[in-house]
Amino acid sequence: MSAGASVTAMPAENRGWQRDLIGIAAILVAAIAGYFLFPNNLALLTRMIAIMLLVLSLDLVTGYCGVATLGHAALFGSGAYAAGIAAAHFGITEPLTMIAIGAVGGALAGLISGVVILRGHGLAQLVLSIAIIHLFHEAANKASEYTGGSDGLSGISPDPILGVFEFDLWGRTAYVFGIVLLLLVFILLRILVRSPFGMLCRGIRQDPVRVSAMGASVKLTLIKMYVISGLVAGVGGAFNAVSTQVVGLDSLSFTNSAEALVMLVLGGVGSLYGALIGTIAFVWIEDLVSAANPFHWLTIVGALLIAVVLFAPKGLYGTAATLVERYRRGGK
Amino acid sequence: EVIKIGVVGPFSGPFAIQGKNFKAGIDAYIATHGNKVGENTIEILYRDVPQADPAQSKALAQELVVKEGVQYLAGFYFTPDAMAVTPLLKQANVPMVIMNAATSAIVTKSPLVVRTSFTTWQTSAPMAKIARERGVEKAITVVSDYGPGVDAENAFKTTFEKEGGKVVESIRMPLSTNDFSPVMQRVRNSGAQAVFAFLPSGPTTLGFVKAYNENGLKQAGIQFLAPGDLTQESDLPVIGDAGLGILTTFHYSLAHNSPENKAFVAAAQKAIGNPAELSFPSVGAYDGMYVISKMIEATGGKQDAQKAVDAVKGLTWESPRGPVSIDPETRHITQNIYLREVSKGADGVYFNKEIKTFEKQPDPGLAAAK
Amino acid sequence: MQTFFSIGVDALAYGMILFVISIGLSVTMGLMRVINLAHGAFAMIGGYIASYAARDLGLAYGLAIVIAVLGTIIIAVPLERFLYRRIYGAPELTQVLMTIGITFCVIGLANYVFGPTLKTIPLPTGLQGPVDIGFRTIAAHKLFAIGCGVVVALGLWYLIERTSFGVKLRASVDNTAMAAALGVRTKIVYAASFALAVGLAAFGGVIGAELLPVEPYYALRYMVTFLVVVSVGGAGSIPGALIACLLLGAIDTTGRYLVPEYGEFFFYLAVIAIVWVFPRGLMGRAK
Amino acid sequence: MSALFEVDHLQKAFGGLNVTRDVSLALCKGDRVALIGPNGAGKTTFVNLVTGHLRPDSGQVLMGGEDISNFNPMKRVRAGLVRSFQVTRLFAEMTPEEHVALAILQRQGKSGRMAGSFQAMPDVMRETYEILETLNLTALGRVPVSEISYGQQRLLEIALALTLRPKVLLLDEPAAGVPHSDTFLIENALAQLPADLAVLMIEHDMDLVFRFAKRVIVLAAGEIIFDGLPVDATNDLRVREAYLGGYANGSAA
Amino acid sequence: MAARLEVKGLSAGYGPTRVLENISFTAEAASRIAVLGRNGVGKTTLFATLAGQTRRYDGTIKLGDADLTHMESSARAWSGLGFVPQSRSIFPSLTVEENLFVGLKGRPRSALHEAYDMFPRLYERRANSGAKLSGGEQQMLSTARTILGKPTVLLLDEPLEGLAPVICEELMAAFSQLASSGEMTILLVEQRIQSALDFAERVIILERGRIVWDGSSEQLAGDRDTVDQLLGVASVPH
Ligand SMILES: Nc1ncnc2c1ncn2[C@@H]1O[C@H](COP(=O)(O)OP(=O)(O)OP(=O)(O)O)[C@@H](O)[C@H]1O
Ligand SMILES: Nc1ncnc2c1ncn2[C@@H]1O[C@H](COP(=O)(O)OP(=O)(O)OP(=O)(O)O)[C@@H](O)[C@H]1O
Ligand SMILES: CC(C)C[C@H](N)C(=O)O
Ligand SMILES: [Mg+2]
Ligand SMILES: [Mg+2]
Repeated sequence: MSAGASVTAMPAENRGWQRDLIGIAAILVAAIAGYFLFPNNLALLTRMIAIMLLVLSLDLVTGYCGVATLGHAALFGSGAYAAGIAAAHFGITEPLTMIAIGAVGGALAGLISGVVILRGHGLAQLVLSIAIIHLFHEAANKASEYTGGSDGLSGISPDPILGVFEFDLWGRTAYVFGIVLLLLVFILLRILVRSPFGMLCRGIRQDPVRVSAMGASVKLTLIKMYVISGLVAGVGGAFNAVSTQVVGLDSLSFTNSAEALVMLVLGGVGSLYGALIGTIAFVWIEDLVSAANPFHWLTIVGALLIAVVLFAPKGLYGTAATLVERYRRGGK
Repeated sequence: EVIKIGVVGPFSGPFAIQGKNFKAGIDAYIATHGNKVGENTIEILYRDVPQADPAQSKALAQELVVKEGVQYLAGFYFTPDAMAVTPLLKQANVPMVIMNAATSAIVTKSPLVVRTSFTTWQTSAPMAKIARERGVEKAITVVSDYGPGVDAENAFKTTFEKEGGKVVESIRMPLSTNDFSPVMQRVRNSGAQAVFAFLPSGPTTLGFVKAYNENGLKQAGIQFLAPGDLTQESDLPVIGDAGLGILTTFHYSLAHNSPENKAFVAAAQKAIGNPAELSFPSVGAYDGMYVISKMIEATGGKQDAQKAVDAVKGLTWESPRGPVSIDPETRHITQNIYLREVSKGADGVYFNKEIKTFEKQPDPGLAAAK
Repeated sequence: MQTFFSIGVDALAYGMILFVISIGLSVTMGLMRVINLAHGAFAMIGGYIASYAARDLGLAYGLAIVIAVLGTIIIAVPLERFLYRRIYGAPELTQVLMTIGITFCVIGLANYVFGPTLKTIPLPTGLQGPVDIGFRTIAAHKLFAIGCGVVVALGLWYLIERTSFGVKLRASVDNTAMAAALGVRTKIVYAASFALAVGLAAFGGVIGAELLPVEPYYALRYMVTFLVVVSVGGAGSIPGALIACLLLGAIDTTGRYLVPEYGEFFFYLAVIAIVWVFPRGLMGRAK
Repeated sequence: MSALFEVDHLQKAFGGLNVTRDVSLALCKGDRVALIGPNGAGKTTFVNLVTGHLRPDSGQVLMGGEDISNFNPMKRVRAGLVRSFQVTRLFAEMTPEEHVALAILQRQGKSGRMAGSFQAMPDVMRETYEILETLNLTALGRVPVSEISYGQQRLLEIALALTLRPKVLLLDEPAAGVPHSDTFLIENALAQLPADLAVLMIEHDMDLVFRFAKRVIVLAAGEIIFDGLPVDATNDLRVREAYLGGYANGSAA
Repeated sequence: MAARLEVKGLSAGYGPTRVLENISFTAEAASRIAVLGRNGVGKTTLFATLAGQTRRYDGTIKLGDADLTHMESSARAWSGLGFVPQSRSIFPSLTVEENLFVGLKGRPRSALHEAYDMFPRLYERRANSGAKLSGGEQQMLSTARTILGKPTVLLLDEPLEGLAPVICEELMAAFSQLASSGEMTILLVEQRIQSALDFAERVIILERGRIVWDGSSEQLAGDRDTVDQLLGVASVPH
């Protein structure tokens, strides 16, 4: 029997990895398609990548651990400012180093946020996250010496990547750089979420009491995840600083946090694909309708969000996945 | 040939009214001057950045340049949004005409930036002189705690103290403040004869002015001084009688008495639909269009950013706000700053009545920064 | 001492205004368990209606309030029927998405219909101007708001804790299916509570308009404030919300008086401190 | 025999209600004890106090002589004190396979691993299916818990407790909701437990209690009113009156 | 007064999963029926479907003269259907008294004493919040709450679970009393087969969502083979 079990286990195992390979391939294809289909709009796609990293990072704590937060931009913004300040004030303009500094900044912010936010439960948790983002925002505003305050931190001019690839007007370098970062992060996260640690986190989301009754530390696990999430968001923030060359207070704002949450839910929480798809859908639609009607596009976006809840309650990816699953089951 | 101009501004969200004023100014210009400059036809493309967001601003500007092929970038309500775009200009060979963003330093970020609005330093500093003239010895400043607020505070304080007055206290309050009673209590306790205030135009100014009255500051004879952001025309009907008598210094009042302004206001009111919504960003946009048209003339419609900018250095003209010129060195607009008093017309409409003029004011902010 | 009283009065007034505006949200979030981010939108709709009634039609203030409350409820009924009913009991994040969507729509429509300018609700002469309360003056409308807050707090507490409607509402929220199986007409109970919450929002929007003026972005601008107040109090608890409003009002006012430049820090650090001590809010209901 | 697990003068009151009054007891290796008593006697509260889910007003809990009164629930589990819940607490979206595997990984200290997957760990998979098999859950190994019936969830609850290889196992009504036809699965599982493990079971199914227990403790109104052999319990007047009622007559026969 | 329950061709389930297939039976007024079957055969689903809580694909449900088929859950309650679910479903944030109050279905408050008479323990804990009751107390509350509404047909899903033996006896006696006095028709799911057989006059056995046995309880008691096969070997004490 035990042998049989491990045999039946294998196909599922392989299927999982096959699906991942397909997923990664799909991202690559989409990236290449984006490059050639919208060669004139790479800046938008680049911005999308930075936001995707933020939303992925949010998914780690919200989707996988069930921590409700409206303050996740604190991690993203800290990464952005860390990289930006390093470049503007300390002359560290090598892009990869900037990304690394951003990741560290994000991780630190993740640690602080995690320790504070995890103290609360339910709505109180939400409030803590709101408090955190406002404190970070206000701190950045106050430290205008370093951050430029509300005028923004300018004067970031990153070197060519690896000393070869210059950042250009069309944003090609930034785009390719972003895609490479995104793929790397995505693969690592994929491994993370299916690891025992990822499973533990999912358990915590569903019943923390049960997890502690298994002898695992809920708090410690979540804080670890928060730090990882900070790394990811920090990379996103730093990438944003590198590609935009300006860091604004908005990167540390409540609005930014809330928007990231909306994108995540739109795509479907608790799945990395959902995070990606949600971001693409939201940013793309926003760009489309706001270019078409810069004055009243908010109404249309609002209506679309409502429609998603009505017709795709599990988010775009979540609902699609359910439909495919049902089709498969029915097909058998 | 069609020449495209990309305008970035807040057309939705909390600052939608300011973006709407950009459009009104631009529409007014086109309505009065036509959409042709020589052989060339002007086409405007609007892009929305609802709140300060440099990344989005940059992405949109890049898209405008690369995809839409605009020859001019214009608009920019918020400083960071403008800052984010400056690094693009040279490579894109595109000049940028700032129609609002009011931090002095922007023009130093690229030689291709021209500004037709104002700076907070420019509009705030004269108020210190007024205060001194009116016998104020001790003043208190109250500003929103962010870039423009700090600019206003510094501008007033520096000038006021240079003129021999004393700023007894400087209060910076968070942008999100809704209830101003405690602040007013402090102002009262400070013993100052006048309060100099800066808040961004919009909903909070209402609460601020009301709190000034309700906490008895007006009765106590503490003068209310501010740059014109506090009494932008579209907020006046709401502030109502509470605002009467407030003194502000600013570059533009809708009530400015000149034929150019009458024509402009008529056209802009028509463009915006509801006349009550018109306010100062419209004039920055209108003059911005004028500057751009001069640039197009000078380059004959060819894309040559440096030539275009050089062509308007020193340009002088009669704007709806009064006589103005572009400082050849800073590329910022030199203009009159007016002292105005909130008044009520015979028709019951509130307006900013110009009562004194400071002529040909440059931007003192850049000098101060050096 | 003088200062102390002065701050106290401001704090009380501000806290009560917060209470009147946010308490409806406490009902939706705590009792109906819907994260209703559109609460501000309903308050704003109330404000617009009142402004139209009082300013454009010249109706009396009291009448304008009544019309605003009823009007907002009427607008909310179809929303409840077709949108909210779909998200009762749904995951919180789904509710967030839906109600944010509604808020966006309302903002966009308000911008379209009324334009982006501020709207006033003219006060009757009795509520205008300052009132001398001995050691200082205070705006008459603030005293009025304090009064309204007290009345709303008492009325609501009675309704929810002491009436059979309150029991049925709480039962439906705890377990809709079981309440229905015991004969509670849960749909009606929900619709009525929703109407109550929306009516309170509208009422608060009108009463608080002097401090939080009505404009399209109102719907989002104050959302955070409402959320914080309600959650710190413990959603669904009337006394909790009241204490939270007074406490946070006091903290905010004191902070802005003593250290305005660090007002934001002061406020949010205090919020963190409170939640640190009460991780489920001051009077969080057991789940 | 030295006590493996000891509870000393435990007290707990909720408001005015004394739910646990000076309760002391000890378990030794290999003990099979049933804790019974009327509804609301304080049995679950006792478990909550002992496992750290509730804080006692006074009294101590000792494991192997060590005072664990100040440990949090997680640390107590690591010290070998494991419980099951009276009302199932499971991860609704996860499968029984994942539940058990997670518990195994946790026990082995591998649950913090950030790479790899339990399905690729043959030893974990083998043990997982051994345990599921014991409770007849193999067929449901990959069905989300939300889609299996309550009785089956109860069995999984037991499986989880067993997986952690406790030294002292506290079972709160393990058979409640499990059909009588399946209680033998629980008994089988218990029978396979290592002999040196101490088990304390709360249960209202007297058939199960009397088949399982070598010793019975009766709690009433927060106090221990009986501690002794099962046969003696059925003959104790207070126990019969407070708890067993007619059952004593039936089974004594 | 007790009413007749008539179920015809009922199929139901959860979303795409069909659990019940073509269930038909009639419960005569004031009868006592036990519904038995192994783990997961659909007993709970059957009751939940009758109460209007799961998706019905097909079939009709009639209670007395009323057609419940398309009624909402609350309307079924007003037509006389009472349901005590397996999960107890206490309202955790309500006190014991408030929990009972919900079950009153408009009867005067004074009727609460009926519940307290049945379970004195509840009276002692009446101001406690539902969440803080012991398991057995919750079971008592859940049962009492439904009975307070004076249903004409009562569905009991494992009402004895977690109750002390003394109380089980009293409770079963009370149920028998309610049925034989003609007040209620009672359908009972119970794991303690013996208690169920003692109580019921008729037994329905489910297997994979279908009725596979329907007859009197004496008949079943005599039929060891059926019992072993359908209910499992260990079900009746040997
Ligand atoms: N948190 C609490 N607050 C107040 N009273 C409580 C709390 N927890 C339990 N009680 C009360 O304490 C008593 C003991 O409860 P406990 O759950 O320990 O009983 P039990 O012996 O497990 O009963 P059962 O066999 O019915 O499960 C009950 O009367 C219950 O109502
Ligand atoms: N929410 C659900 N979604 C999908 N399937 C479900 C759901 N609830 C129950 N089922 C399935 O329906 C079947 C019948 O479950 P039900 O709870 O009715 O069984 P039962 O006879 O009451 O069992 P038990 O004696 O264990 O309570 C089970 O196989 C179960 O897996
Ligand atoms: C005061 C405002 C007109 C200034 C503008 N918000 C800026 O950022 O420059
Ligand atoms: Mg118990
Ligand atoms: Mg069942």
